[in-house]
Amino acid sequence: MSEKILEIENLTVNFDGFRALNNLGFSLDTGELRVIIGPNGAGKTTFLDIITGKTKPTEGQVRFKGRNLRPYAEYQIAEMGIGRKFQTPRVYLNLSPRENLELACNRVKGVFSTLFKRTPSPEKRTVSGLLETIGLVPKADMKANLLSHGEKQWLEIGMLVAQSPDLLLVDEPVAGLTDEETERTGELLISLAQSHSIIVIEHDMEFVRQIARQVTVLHQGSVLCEGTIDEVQNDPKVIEVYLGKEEVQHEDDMRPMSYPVSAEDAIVT
Amino acid sequence: MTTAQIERGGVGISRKLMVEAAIVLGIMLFLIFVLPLLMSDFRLNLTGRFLALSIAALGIDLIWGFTGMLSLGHGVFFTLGGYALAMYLKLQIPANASSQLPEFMGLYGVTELPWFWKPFYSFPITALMVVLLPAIVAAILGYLIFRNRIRGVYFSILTQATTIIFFNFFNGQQKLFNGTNGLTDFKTLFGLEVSKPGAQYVFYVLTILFLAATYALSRWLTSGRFGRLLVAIRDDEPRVRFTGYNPTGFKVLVFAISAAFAGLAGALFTLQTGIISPNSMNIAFSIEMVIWVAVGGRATLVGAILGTLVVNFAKSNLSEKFPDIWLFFQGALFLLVVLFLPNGIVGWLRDRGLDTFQNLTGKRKRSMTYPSLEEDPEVDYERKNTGD
Amino acid sequence: MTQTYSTVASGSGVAASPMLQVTGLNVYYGESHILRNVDLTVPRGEMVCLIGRNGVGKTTMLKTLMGLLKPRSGNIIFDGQPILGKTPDRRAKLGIGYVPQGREVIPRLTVKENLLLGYEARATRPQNTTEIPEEIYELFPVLKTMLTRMGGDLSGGQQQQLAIARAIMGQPQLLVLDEPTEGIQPSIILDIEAAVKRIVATTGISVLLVEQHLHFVRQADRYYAMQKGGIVASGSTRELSNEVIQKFLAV
Amino acid sequence: MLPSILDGIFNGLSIGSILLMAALGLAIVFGLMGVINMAHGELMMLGAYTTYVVQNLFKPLGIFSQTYIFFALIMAFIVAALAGLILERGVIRYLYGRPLETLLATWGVSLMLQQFVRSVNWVLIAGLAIFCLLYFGGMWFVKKRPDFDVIRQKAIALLLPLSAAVAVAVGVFLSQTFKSAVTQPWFGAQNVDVTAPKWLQGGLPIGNYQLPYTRMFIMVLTALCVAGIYFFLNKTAWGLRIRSVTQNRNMSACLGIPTNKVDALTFALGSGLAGIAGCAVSLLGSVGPNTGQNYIVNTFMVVVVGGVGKLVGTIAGAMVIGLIDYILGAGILALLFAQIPPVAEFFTFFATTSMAKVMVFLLIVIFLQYKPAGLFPQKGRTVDA
Repeated sequence: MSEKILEIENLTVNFDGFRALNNLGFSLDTGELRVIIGPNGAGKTTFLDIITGKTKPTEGQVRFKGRNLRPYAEYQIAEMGIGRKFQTPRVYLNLSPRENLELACNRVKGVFSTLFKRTPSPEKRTVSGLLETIGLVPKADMKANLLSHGEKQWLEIGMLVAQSPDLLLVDEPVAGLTDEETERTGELLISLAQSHSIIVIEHDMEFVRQIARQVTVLHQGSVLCEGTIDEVQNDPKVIEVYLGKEEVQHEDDMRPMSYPVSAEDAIVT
Repeated sequence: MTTAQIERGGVGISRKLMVEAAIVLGIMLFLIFVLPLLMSDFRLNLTGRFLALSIAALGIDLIWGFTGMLSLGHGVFFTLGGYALAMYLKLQIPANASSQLPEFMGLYGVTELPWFWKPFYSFPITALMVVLLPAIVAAILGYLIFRNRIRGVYFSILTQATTIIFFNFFNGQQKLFNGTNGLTDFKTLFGLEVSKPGAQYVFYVLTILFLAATYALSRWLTSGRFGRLLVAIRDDEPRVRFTGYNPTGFKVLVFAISAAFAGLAGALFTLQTGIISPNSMNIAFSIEMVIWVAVGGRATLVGAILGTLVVNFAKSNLSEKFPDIWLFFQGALFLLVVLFLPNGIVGWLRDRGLDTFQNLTGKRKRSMTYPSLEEDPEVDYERKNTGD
Repeated sequence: MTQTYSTVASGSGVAASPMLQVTGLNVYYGESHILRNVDLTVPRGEMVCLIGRNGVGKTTMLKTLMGLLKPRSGNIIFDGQPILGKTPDRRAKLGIGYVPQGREVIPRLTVKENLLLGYEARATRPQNTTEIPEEIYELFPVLKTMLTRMGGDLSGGQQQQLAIARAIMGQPQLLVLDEPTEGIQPSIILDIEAAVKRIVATTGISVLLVEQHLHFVRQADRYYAMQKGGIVASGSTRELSNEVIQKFLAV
Repeated sequence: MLPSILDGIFNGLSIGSILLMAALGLAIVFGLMGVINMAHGELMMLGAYTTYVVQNLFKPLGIFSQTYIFFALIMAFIVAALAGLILERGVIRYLYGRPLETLLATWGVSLMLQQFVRSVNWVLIAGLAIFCLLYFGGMWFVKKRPDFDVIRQKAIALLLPLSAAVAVAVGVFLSQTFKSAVTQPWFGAQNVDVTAPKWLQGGLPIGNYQLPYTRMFIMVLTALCVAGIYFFLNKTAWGLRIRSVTQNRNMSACLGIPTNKVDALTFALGSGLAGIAGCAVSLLGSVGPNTGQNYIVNTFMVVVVGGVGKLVGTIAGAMVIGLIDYILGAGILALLFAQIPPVAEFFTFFATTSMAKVMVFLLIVIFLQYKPAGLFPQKGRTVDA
């Protein structure tokens, strides 16, 4: 169980001098559900880009099931068993949910097998089952661009599952969803976690509390801290990153801090 | 139309397919047996030519309409197919003729048949070359372009440059291909005199059969999983990659198939016009092909055929009556279609038809998410940043 | 210094009306409802802070204010006149100075050129358009030393100062700041806070601030708390209780 | 050997500078706005025809007529820039962000422009003028009404056919009253000839070769244009605005830059440069309605090789292509490798103008395998085509 599915060492990514990730270390156990939080610009999306092969690291390496991912292209990494859900749902809008799922479900992704083989019946059954899980049976055969935002989010999660990866990367699955949808998404992810390793990136703290066992906080391209949700919430470093120097605990100190430049100096008229 | 209806092996679906096949068969029978009674030989020949062109339009539709790659180089593939057949025809020299070479070679002092003409003595090889030659050229070119993830307008520009290159090449090689004049003055095919009405009727029927076959092939390609993957590549290529497919192979294959269609069209067209020259490789012709599809409605196979026929009949009528200002019409057609009829005739009919239907049944028109998503800055940003 | 900003003090339009008034704003991305019935007011000469966690719609609110997004319903009144029909550049010329999230410094223009772009928002461009007023350097001394460097080569903190300076160059009546402290070292955060305070004190302009950094939030006069696209609490920042902070801001 | 290499370099650079001249406007429009303008060649053609007209107007001026070229340059710029402005306002601005559609639409425009120069006559001009006057004048009038938004559709539905009908009627009337005096096409489908001014005829003799003055003139003109563009983009307020909008459109708008005006100006500038290029190529040979078509693909290749968005890329791309093109086409390589027969034979095969183009294209495709984004790829945010 404690076998690592994903190990990241000394990961650094430079974009034209800007360090999106800085000497980042990270590892994920097989079967773990991990939530990553962090302020905007902390490098969360770059982190996913690196794992999925969209961006290549400047330094350091990513090992998935013990294999270094650097030489592989996106589609090869996807075939090795890493699935990604994007921040804004990216489903194929001119295809129906069923077709979307069937494409993701396809096991042999070569040109000719896609062309000549009909969808085998086990895959059809998987797709039907998934449609039920994500609640899209009534809309299974209408174009995906007619789905609501929440339904698209779910469809993309469904596509991810259809791909049956070992590791799921889920970027903000509840952005733009209603409370009810958010909660159902949480349940879905928890049930998925029984058979998959999952990394979720999320802002919605209530949602994080619902699903999280372990939380990693990213800040300025590095891991700031790691732990359970309670540990993280009480970590002074995290509070500082999110709220600034003034700590919430200091209930008495409600006055603004004095400036290094005194007010008299600053206001020259 | 075609992508929406997917065979799922159910009874209802296969009945739909039967109906469609019946309709296609009906149209074919009408074209083969009834139309010749209604038209003069000249008009019938025109119809045959346009039907041949619509085979090329089907190819354009496959790569542009379904896969989203705008090729401006299909004139090349069209002409290659035409030349392949024309070379066979030029080698049908009566045994008693003074020279056993195509006559133009004599003019340029060629004494021995160039090596690459020799395979074209054989009809099976020729028939194969008509489709294989353009397909191979397209596959090589496509592979070199797609593997570097060059796409969008860059692909269009490179295909356009290809037309110029082939145009220059064929124009410059008088000894090999008779240069600007092209290959013409065909005599016989299987003992049939090519220019006689009887032979032309045979070619006309042949064109219809091939059109039906390519239609069926396109229909098969664009239904199943393969077709859905093409649409997926058009809608969001990076996403396809993250799902575990390598789009390059798919794009190369579909580009090659569409080139083969163009080659076939070129061969049939050459049979019916009696000439093939580098002129059909000029840029204008290749872009015209695209506009046929745009007028008919991209991503609808029927639209590609319909558009070809509509535009070409309009062209032959208008350019007869107003030869001076045909280009004005054509230019305006481009503008109007792009600005006001982005889904073409078939798309417009479909959308309007759906609206009317929904109005009748009292349903409100569904709001479309697709265009608004296009404007969505987040999606746009993500597309840009995850798109290579 | 006062001379430079003197146009602001008198103001224009109806003096009694607030600087900015947003009513019943609803914004969608595609089908997803991002802002729900947002009401918000920025009184003249006050600093108003919009708080809430990431992804609750604060940035969407500011983008709609600038005209980068179109609301489905609602109204925005700036300085007494409705601005929904206006393009972003018209809004800027009316006196909204926008410092967006991520700074959006133009990467391949020099710092000086970036600053000069600030003049674009002025209704009448000053005579000498290639000089940067000294006040800008007083606010952000660091900029003076790097005028010839490319905007994209600056550090995050320097870019932020540049972006604020650029907005100030246009002599806005309302300064809109989107997370000016995000991803910036604490020492520079203090510089930026000081500069914003100084701008407010010297020019009397109004500020609409989106912020998560509590210390900065405290500098504002009023706050609005946002959750799931709607305003869920508001009041004076003096009354900003820990309960509210825990609920809407804390991790 | 040495003179032939010198000759190669001079001619290559001269071909390159014509390419550069033609590609400059295209690169600005494509690089800065992401718009593929297939009508760019036709804008060049307009410039060339303008040169022809100006030349004819100057003919009666005797000795003074030899200076027509300078006026022609200015007029060519203005005419092409105006045409570009109309094109941008009328068509392209509705198609931003849809490059493939822009490509097809501008191709339509290019066909119309070709036909326009073939059939332009007084009747056509009068008809167009009357139509514009009535339709746009009418719309301007209607726009003043407070309920404009409500009646807009109706106003268009009424004004459009009405003005068209009046214009056609006037056209018919004119052509029947004045007959061929007004129906005679100005240029017709035939090519027209621009003769270079006397002081540009001939050339500078160097050894056995002559450097034609016209080509030197074009090289100087190109250098001036590049310098001018560089100055405009880097030293003027509008240049700053253009650069800003190119790099970040939304933020530029939020800073108060009128992006619509910047788009229109950029496009007009690019088109104006096409006009100057047209004026330049008219010195090299006769011009016809199809002149533009001969340049369009080559200029696109320059942009593809050079990379998008950088002036230096366009310059390098044009010069490299020009040099290789000439060196191959003139058979210089075949001479160099004369000792090695198979190689020499290979290069001899490509030693014609058209075959050299074949080789250049092959080289470009090979080059793109290593540098898909061109010689000078842009870093960071780019125009995602």
